[in-house]
Order: sequence, then structure tokens, then C-alpha cells
Amino acid sequence: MKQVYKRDLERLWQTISEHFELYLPLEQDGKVNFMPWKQGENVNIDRLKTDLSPKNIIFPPTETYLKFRTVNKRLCFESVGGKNDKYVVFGMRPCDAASYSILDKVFLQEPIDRFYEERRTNGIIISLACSEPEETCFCSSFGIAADNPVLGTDIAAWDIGESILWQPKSEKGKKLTGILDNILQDTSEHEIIALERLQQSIREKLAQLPWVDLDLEIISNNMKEMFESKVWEELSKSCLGCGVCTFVCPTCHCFDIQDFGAERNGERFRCWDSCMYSDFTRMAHGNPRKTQTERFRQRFMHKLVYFLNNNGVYACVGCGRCVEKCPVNMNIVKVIKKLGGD
Amino acid sequence: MSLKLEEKAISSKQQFEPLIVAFCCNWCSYAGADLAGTSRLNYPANIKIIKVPCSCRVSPNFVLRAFQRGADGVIIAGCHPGDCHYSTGNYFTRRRFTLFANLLEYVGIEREKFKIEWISAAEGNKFATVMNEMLDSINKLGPSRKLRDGRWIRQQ
Amino acid sequence: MDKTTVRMQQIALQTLANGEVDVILGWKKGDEWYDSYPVVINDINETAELIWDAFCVNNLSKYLITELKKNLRIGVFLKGCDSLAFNQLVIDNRIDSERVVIFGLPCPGMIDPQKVKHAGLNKGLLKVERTGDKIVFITKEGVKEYIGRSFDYDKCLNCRCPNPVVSKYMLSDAVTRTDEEQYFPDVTEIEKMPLEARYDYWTKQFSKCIKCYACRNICPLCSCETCVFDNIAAGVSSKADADCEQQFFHIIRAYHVAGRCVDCGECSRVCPVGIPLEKLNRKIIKDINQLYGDYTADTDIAKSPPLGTYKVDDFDPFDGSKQGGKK
Amino acid sequence: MSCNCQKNVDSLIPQVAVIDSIRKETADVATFRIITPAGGKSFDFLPGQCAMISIPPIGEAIFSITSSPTEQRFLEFSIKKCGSVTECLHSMEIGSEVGIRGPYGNHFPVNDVLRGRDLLFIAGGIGLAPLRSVINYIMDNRRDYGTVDIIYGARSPEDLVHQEDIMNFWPKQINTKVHLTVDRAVDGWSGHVGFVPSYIKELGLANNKVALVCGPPIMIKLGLQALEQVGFKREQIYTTLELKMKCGVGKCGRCNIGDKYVCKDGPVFRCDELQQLPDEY
Repeated sequence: MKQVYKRDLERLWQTISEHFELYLPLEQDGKVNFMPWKQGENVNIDRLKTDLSPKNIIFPPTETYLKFRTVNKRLCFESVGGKNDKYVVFGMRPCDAASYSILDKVFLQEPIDRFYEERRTNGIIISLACSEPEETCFCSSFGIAADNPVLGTDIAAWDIGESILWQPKSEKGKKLTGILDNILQDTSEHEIIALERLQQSIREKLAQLPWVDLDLEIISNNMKEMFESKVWEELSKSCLGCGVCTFVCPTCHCFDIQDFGAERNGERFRCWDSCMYSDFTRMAHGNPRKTQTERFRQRFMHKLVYFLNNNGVYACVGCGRCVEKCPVNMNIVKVIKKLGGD
Repeated sequence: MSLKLEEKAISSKQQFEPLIVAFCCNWCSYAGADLAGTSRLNYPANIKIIKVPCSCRVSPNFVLRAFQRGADGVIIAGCHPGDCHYSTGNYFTRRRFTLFANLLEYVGIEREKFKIEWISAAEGNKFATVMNEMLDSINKLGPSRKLRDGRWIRQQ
Repeated sequence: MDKTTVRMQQIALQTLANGEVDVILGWKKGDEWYDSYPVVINDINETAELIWDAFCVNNLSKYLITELKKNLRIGVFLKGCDSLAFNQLVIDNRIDSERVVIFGLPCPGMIDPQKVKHAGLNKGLLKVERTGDKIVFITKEGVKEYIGRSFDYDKCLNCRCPNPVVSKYMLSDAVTRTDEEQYFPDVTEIEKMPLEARYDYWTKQFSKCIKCYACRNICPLCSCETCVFDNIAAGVSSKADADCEQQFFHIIRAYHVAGRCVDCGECSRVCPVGIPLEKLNRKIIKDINQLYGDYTADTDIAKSPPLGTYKVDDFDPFDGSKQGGKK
Repeated sequence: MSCNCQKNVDSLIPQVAVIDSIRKETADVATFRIITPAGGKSFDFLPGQCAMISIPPIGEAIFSITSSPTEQRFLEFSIKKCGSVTECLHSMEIGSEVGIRGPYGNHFPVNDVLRGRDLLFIAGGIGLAPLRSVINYIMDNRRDYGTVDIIYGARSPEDLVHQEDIMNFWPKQINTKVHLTVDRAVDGWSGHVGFVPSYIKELGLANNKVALVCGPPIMIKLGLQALEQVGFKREQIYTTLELKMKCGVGKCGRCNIGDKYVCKDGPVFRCDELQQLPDEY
């Protein structure tokens, strides 16, 4: 276990950014989001969670992965996706880090998505425990420990006030720790006690939250029964069909592929798409999900049933962004409660 | 050789060749353009005319799309108010694009880049003058990438 | 219980029971203090769950479009700004006002949960009650009282219509606001910026957009059956995260509600990345007011919408001979 | 050639392919024969699998491969004009280049379940395309399979695709019968008139066969009912489905029926498996 004093943080970031691209939670116009850091930026590591999830780092909103050209009437494809630069993300929360391990199950399963793989292997994730979990947090329902970052984490960190404790969890994490040797300090008994006290306090705060123990067991035994449940119609009535929930969600990963260009020259990109949109499944001959009820059902069935069946985990980390951002206060917690018979 | 060059390369050249898209109403302004042609009046080859049934057929989408896909200036030319072939079309054009032109200016687009002109079928002269003036003012502004799609490659 | 809530439940029960309406559009309370959400009910037993508090921010008038296709008569609770949208939907011929019974709710302003959170008042918070400008926070530890509007949504601070302009039953006394807000200070501020700065400002704002379309879908007046941005055949749909596409979307979105926007501010409220969309809408409103007379279509449903009509002697900025003082 | 294509690394990257020939089947269906620029077929596959065809800058669409895996020289796709990609494809000339990637999805169980069994193929309209791949594969390995019955229907005689196969080639093969039907009687058509599902019942075929069904959704639905009425069990019936797909590799998240992705776990489903899935296709 190492530590970095808060007064040294600026120097830490400076040193990291000499070797890597560094993503930090930066505050702009009152919103905090992970963005590439430059000296003088307004860093905010106290905001519990960023407004948007950090999935854009490994799964960009738009990624051009193919260029096509026509040379002498011959078509020519060139693969241009992926990311070669090595980077570090500092201050990601355990739920968001865990979401990376969920996205891995999609993109790193055969056939492996090479562009994603490249981004993923080039990144080092420093995950900061949540000293002040909020009422919209329900990560513990999904087995994620806010006091002890593990999943998707290369280095676990804790803010104990004067300093930030630093514990490498992976080979990548150890390597980075080595590079930062002259800034990181050794810890003593004193810090270990502080850490235990912090973790204890986090656990106590979590226990006070309203949604810590959502009962997920009660749902999702029978896919068809769930699918045909009457609750979808009722729940989806207020749904506006926008894509906020899917775009702020750290685990939503559906994408579209589109071409841009003219006369057989241009590029192909993939971009975030939302199952909430009416054109998501629209084909030339029809649409299997014609109403918002069907699209709404798809989103939650995917997260709570289909993904579990296929990958053994839920496609939700309980970050609570959809809870805060939904314009009509509809969210996965309500769905879970309703499916469980309230 | 159909290889297309990056537009950046074009704009970095000394010669800036603006592209102006002119939406011309079929009944007045397009005829005005015709007259300018048959009267052998010079108007620049940089003007690409798109014929529309009435100036009020032009949607703001068209204007923005033109800017995205390479236009340096967009002009909508219609009959003089009161002379619309469909009686009232250009009165609506006038209201719509008065607001739209203000909105474009509000988001930082130069007035010179988007214009409306009333040009009758008899005003071949005015057509040529307007187009020449438009080209002049765009030339003065110089190359700009406002509203342009960065991925767009202009054909050589 | 709040007096208005009691009245609300009574009138819902009464109108459902006597067949005046078939369904009611209202709000229910979720488990959390900030969670008041829109509901459609037709069961008189559910009327007791209806609620009116400082979080009933959702405008129910847009739901009328779909619900009127399924139900004959609908009762709907509308705040001041909601009623403006309702009238505009009637003008746009999107709903049949004859089949709607409006319960008017004078509104003192809605509370922004994010402001409560940023003030650190959300810890252990159980309930928030509001009477006029008095706000009471009931927590596990005790009760805190605040006077003032510091927790109101930004859009509510600019409210110019707290009382419903149309209703059959009014559920409480009219709200009086003495603080006359200056209406377009933010627009004038941007207009004064140099052109390049304006372009940079807006490009930066637009570039934050994640194309979630919440601004469009929450807008009570964005009510096309198929939006041009969802219609692949229209050729403008592009999901690319490119500056020009964001500019395209936002300029067209604002312009498409030109002359119809009631300035309810919902677009800005729901934007997850904080784009000040109302500043685009207000620019258009300001111009319409200046050029075509006061933009009060929303209170007078007999009047033609400003872009659905014209005058022969409208101001003509494109006629060289008349070009004068106005830039 | 001044082309510096990089090595294809990701499954989303297409290879270049050339349209070698175009055979007009009906007013709006044509069969495209596609080869690599050097000649030969782009990849090996099994009957029932699909491939993504790219027409830059219009986009990509997924099609079932209609030629037999035993065909080494080319891949064939029978494509109906119905969307932007297919419109563009139909306007292309021989020698034009397109992109292709694949093969995707599972296949009909030609190497196990179908072996030695009597087979019944039921197709409607363009639905013959994926089945033709299986039929021709079986014709090339004729001794490994039992009898073959092919019921094929279309709106009119002009809408029957692969006329050479259905009229001449298949009927001449041993133990193979082709039963054609059209929806409405027209002059010059001496064959059966009526919808495919009712024809299934009229034919009175033995119900110990394995049935492979493909066609428009309504024909599949009613066809399955008809098969069940004549005594087929759902375990004996295979069908192939299509939904909107973008990636083809089970990641983009739009072609799922319940927890199954049509592009990866399908497109071929046994009907008893399909019955377990939500009704959303």
C-alpha cells in the first residue's frame, strides 16, 4: 500500500501525463466528466459520480473504423479504428470500473472486437472508493463494493482526507506505481487504521441507503413469463422514448453502423445507438418493436434477464445515473421493484 | 483519376474558390438566371443553381446541408413579394428566413454567407449583380469551415 | 396532506365517478422525495395516490396526443406553463380540446433536486413540502425551513405564467409574482458577443450533445408522428458525433418550434449535458415579438401562429430598397 | 494498383469482392454472383449462413448465401430490392466492387441431424434463397440423405425465383420432387394454385421427415401450423429468421429474440427452441 499526499496530486498528474494520456473528472459549466487533462483544468475528484459515464473512453460515441476509397475503379478498404496511445484514468468510481468488466463480456467475447480490445489493454484504471455514497446508489445490490474497488480496477484508491491511499491490483497497476515511485509515499500503521475507519464508515453509509438490497432473485426465472408480464405496459406509459438512460448508462453498449461519404469514397463509423429509438429495429419490411412499450421492455429485459442468461451477470452496476437523468423519473429501480411485485 | 483531395489542401492553396449554392424559384429567379445567360451577362461559375418550385419550398435543412457539404455561401432567390406564382409563397419565405437568418447570425454565422434576394424573370441584370456581389463578399470573408462537415471531401 | 392534493384527489374521483372523464393524467409519488412521476389512471381507487408537490415538473399535455387516441375524454392537471403548451397543441391541431377537462394548478415553482443535492440537503431527506416560497425539508434528523426560491429550477425563476391560462376547475388560488423578470437578458448578452465568440460559444455548447433527443422528446410541441431525425428516408438522420451534425440538429430543433415554443424550459431542464437550449428558443421568440407583434399565440387560440401567417407589409430585410437601420 | 489496404484485423472490416454476374430472377429479385478480385469465393461456409455485403457509402446489409458450400468458384446471393442498400446493389453493373464479410450465424444441421433423413423444404417467394444452399448441398452429397420434397410457392409464376433449379435441375434428381404453387390462377400456369400452408395439407406427405421452412413471416407462421396439423412435431422443423442487423457478430444489440441473437445464435432455429423464446420477431 502506497499513498499520495493531496498537495502532490498536481505533480502526480503532471508525471502521469508525461507518459500517458490522462483522463480526470473535470468540471465545466457545473458538469463533471472524464476528459483528457491539461495543466490548469478544473479537476473535481469530490463529485461522487460524473454526469456521463466513462464508457466513452473505451467505447467512443462515434468511432470511425473503416475508410473506403475508389482508386481506378477499384474499391479499397482501410481499417482505422482502435487507439494506440496508452492512457490512465484517475478517479473512476468502483461501479464505473465494474461496468468495464461488463462491457468486456460483450466486446471481448468471440469474435473479439479488436478496436475495443486495443482501447482496453492500453488503459490503466485507478478506481477511487466512494467516501460519500448517495441515495441514488444501489451498487451493492449488484455485489459491487463501494469501499473496495476490485472489478475492472488496476489500482484501487481511497481518499482518507490528507492523502489518497494507493494499492495496485494488476500488473499494469504495478508498472504505473513503479513509474510514480518518487511521488508515492509509503504508508504506516496510521494510514491503515484510517483506511479501515473509512471503509467502515462507507459500509455504514451504504446500509442507510434506500436501495442497498434490491431483491433481484425474485425476478428473471422465466424469460417468457417476464416478457409477457403486464407491468411493461403500465411502466412504459410515461416513457418519452428518448435515449438519456441508454447514453448515460455505463453498461448500455448497443451501437449503429453508418457510412458517410459520396461516390464510393468516405468512411464507416459505429456510434452509440439506443434501443429506445423507434428506428432501432426498423427494417425495410417492418419493425418487430413497434411501440414504446416493446422498446422499453427490451431495455430492461436485456439488462435483467437476457444479459444474465448469456453472461452470468446483470447489465447494471447501480450507478444511479438513469435515476437522476430520466426526464420523467422512470428507472431500473422502479422496474425491479415492480417486477418483484413491489 | 477520380481521387479526391482533402479540402484542407484546397483551402490552404492560395486560390480560394468559393462554392455558392443558389436555390432559385422556378418562376422568377430561375428565369432571371436564364435571362442573364441569354443576355450574355457574366455571373460566376462558382454559383450552383438548384431549381425549386417556389422559394418557400426551401427548408432550413437544405441550407444547413449545403453548408455541411461544401457550400461557402447559400442564397435563396424568389419572386418579389406580391408576385409569387402561388400568390403567397414568398410572404412565408420572408417570415421564415428573416427569423432563420437571425438565428444563424445568433449562432455565429456571418450575414454575408446566407442571403435572400427577390429577383424577377425580367431582372437578368440584377441576377448577375447579386451573384457577383455575393461571390465578392464570400471572397472577402475568405475560407471558413463554419457548419462544414469535417469529414466532407470536396471532389476535384 | 397538502390542501391542493386533497382537492386534486377529490376532483379526480368525482370526475371519474360521474363519467365526466374516462382517464386522468396526473402525478403519483414514488418512494423518494424527488420522485413525482406522470401517470395515466382510470381506476377510481388510484385517485387517492395522486399527488401535487414541488416535484410535479412534468408537463402532462403531451401525453394527451397519444392518450386521446385511446380514450374519449381525459381529465388533465396543468400548471401555468403546461397550459400554454396545451393551447399551442390545440392551435397545432394535435388534440381536440373538447374532449379534455383541465384541472388548473397555479404553481409557485418547482424544486430542482440537483440544487438540493448540491446544497447538501439530500442526506437522509424524507420529504420536501412547499407552500408559496416557504420550503420545508423533513429529514430523519428533523425539520429545516427555507424561505425563498434558491432551490427552484432555473426555468422557474424566469416564469412568466405561474397560473393556468385555461382550465375548467381551478384547484387553488392564483399565485402572484411581484418580481417582474427581465425576459431576454440572456439572449441580449449573447447577441452582444462578437460573431466569432458566438460561434465558438455555440459550437462548444453543441459539441457536448450526446444525441439522446431528450430535449426533443420532452418538448410538448415536438409532436411530429415521425421526426425528421428518425426518418432515414429524409436523409438528415446521422448519429455521428460530429460538430456539424450537432449544429444541424440543434438549429433545426429550435427552429422547428419557432412560433410555437411556449418557453416552458423543459428542453434545458432535461439536457443531461447542460446545453442552454432555451437561449436558442428565446432568441426566436424575441425576434418574433419584435418583428411580428407580441408573441402571445399561446393564450389566444384564435390567433394564427406567427409562422403560419404573414402580412403584406411585413418587415423585409431582403429588399435592398428598404434596407435600413436594423442589421 | 495504388492501393495500400491494411491487413484486415477486425471482424467488422470487409474484404473487397467483385460482382461477377447478375441473373435477373423476377421483376425485383436478382441473383448476384460474387468472387474475390483474384477469383474464387471469399470464404467457406455452411448452408444457412449469412454474409454482410457493403455498398459504400450506402451501408451494409446481411443476406443469406444462396449458393451451395460445395461451389468453390463463387458465392451467390438472391436479393430482393426493398431498401437503400438493395436498391443500390440492383443498380450496379457486372465488374463493380463491393465489400463482403462473413460467414455469420449458425447453419442447418446438414452434417448430423439431416443426414439419412427424408427432407421436406418449404419456401415462399425469396425465402427459397437460404434453402437453395441446403438443397444444392444435398444434391451434391445425394447419397447421404433420403428423399427430398420441395414445396415452393410465390404470388405468381413470374415471382418464382431460381426457375432453372425448380423447373429443370431439381426435378431430374433422384428421389426428389418439386411441388410448385402460385397464389392466384393465371393464364399459362397449369400447376397448383393456392397458398403454401394449404398446399402442405393437400399434399398428404409422410410426417416422418425433417422440414426446413423459410418465407415471409406470415407463411412461416401458418406453414408451421399446417405442418403440426399433418403430424409434424416442432422438433422436426427448422426455420431461418431475419431481423435488423448491423454488426453480424452479436454485439450491436438489435437482432435479439429474447436472449438469442439471430446473427450469432441463429439465423437457423429449431421450432421447439423458437417456441421457448419471446414472441418478438
